[in-house]
Amino acid sequence: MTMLEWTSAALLVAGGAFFLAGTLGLLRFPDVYSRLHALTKADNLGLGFILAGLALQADSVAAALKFVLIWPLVLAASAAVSHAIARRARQNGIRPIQRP
Amino acid sequence: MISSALLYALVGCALFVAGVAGVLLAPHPLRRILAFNVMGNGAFLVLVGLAQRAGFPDPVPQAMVLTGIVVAVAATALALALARRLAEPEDEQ
Amino acid sequence: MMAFDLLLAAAIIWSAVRALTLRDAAHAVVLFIVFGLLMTLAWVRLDAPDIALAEAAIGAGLTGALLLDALGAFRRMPPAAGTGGWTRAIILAASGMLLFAFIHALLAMPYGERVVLPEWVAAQVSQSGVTHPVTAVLLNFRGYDTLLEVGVLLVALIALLAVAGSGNASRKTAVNPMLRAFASAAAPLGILAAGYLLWAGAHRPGGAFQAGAMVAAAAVLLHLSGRLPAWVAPGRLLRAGLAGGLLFFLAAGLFMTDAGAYLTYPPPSAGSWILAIETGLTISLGLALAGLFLVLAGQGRAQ
Amino acid sequence: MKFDRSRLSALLFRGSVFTIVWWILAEGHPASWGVGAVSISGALAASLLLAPPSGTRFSFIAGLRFGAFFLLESIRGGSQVALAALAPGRLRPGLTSVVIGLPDGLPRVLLMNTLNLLPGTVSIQLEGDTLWLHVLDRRQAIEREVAIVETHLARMLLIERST
Repeated sequence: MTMLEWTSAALLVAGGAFFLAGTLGLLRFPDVYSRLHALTKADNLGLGFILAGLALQADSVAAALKFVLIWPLVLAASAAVSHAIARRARQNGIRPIQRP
Repeated sequence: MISSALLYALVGCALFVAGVAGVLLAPHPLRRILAFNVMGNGAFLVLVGLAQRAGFPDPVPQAMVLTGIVVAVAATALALALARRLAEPEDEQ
Repeated sequence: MMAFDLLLAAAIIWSAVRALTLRDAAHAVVLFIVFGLLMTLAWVRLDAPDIALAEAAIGAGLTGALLLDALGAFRRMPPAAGTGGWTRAIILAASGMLLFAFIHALLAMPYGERVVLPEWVAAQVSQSGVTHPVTAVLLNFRGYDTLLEVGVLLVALIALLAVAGSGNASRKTAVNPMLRAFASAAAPLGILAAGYLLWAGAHRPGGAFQAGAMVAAAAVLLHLSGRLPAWVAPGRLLRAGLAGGLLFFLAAGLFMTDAGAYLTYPPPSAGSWILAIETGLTISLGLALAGLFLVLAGQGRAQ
Repeated sequence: MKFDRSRLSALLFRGSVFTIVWWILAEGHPASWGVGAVSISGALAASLLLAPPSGTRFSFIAGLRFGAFFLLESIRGGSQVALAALAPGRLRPGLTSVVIGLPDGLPRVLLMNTLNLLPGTVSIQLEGDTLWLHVLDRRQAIEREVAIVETHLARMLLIERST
């Protein structure tokens, strides 16, 4: 394996690890608001790593940029959606869990 | 040893039967619409999975399933509209 | 990879059964969307990226949006009487036998000596005007299937307009500024992506169906963010757009009856004909798919 | 429609963004530009219709600096959540509010978007100038972090700020 392939593989593994952590957070965090943190932050970072890893294996610059382009699009969608969920949850009177 | 395409065809059988049972057993119209969609997905999987069990992609059933998905969503929308009309009179009383 | 397939197969069956048995309707619908996304993965595993795209956008996305939108109307519905114990047991037993018969029939089916259909397609694809076999089947070899299928979609929309009646089309929820900004930025990119899918269909996964789904997704997003009203009665321009793609397809077919059959493209210009027909179809399919959602969204907002 | 300078620059800016996106999507295929031109025009028309140019100006250098800040912070945010997922008992989640100084419209939308993606904060609702946030750890210096993001955005969008 070349240096490039090693880097790509390392990035893909790191991305998978963050997705795993995000899913774990989704299951273990106490309320809907905290779970949104797990989805928007850990998964977005995981996706970023996976896209970077795949971009390194792409055949052309444009194909690599296509992977890179996915990141801001998903980020914008996930930020808007998590805001919409949090806003609706508050409107419906769901109180966040406060621990001292 | 079964190929993975055949495995998905078998999953399609299970989905189709689950859908049939759902349509017959569920009293709620929304649930019946869900069951009908599960049935359709099962049929799609059988169509493509069975054609590809030797391991080669087959564009003909794939194209048919592609049109099938569009017809399924049209049928779902129509079913929802009818079911919502059925639900209406009870609301007004 | 077989382990992955087995895991995915189990997850698909689990999510479908959960969607059909969960008590709460909202949970069931969410599980059904999960089921659609898992099906998308299954299509990828079956080397069917075209179906995967359509399943994600239409099977999980649009169907999911329709079902979620309908939840409000069904919550107030009193549950009908469930099936009695004995009938239930008989139906379940019969389903079990049906499943056994299906699986037995599938496994007993003989493998053919050769793979016939894919070979025929591969042999003729150079004559079809495109290089992507699925598009060649959809728009050339079995073009009339696609033609009729677009007709079915339009008939469904007309029936929907007739059934839905005139609800109060105004949606009385406060508009979320973040969603509004996101929709304003995402909808133009959706149009761009639709154009790309349309162009890509000639030689790689993509085509009018996926492009139309993109257009519909943009319309749904705009409606949800308060930028696009629900449909009560489509105006003249909208009707022209809806029917235009189908009419162009029909007319193109009339021009190409030379070889003795309807819709036989002359090979030298087949590529251009297919692109023109697909462009019309993208608009018609996109509007019709969007219409399915926008008509239902306008229904029964009277309360 | 009057064509003053800010409108023209918005048109050019969005047009070039869509052109670059098309080039990436079609992987620079020369035969794609026919369909591409139609799609780009369609996207441009939709964009101008949905979000009419408001004369927003933009500093490229500050934008790059914001991008670098954003990247580093997302790595910090992702790692924080990943660690918290391993030991959720240590979380101190809760609701908090901050007063924001950025003007209405695009700057605030960008701020809320950015905060959703940065460590420990999810924006919930804007009431007047008060932004309600959900935080993973109430011991965090939230106000200071929001102020840093505000400063970055203000520099990027060339906003003169009073606060």
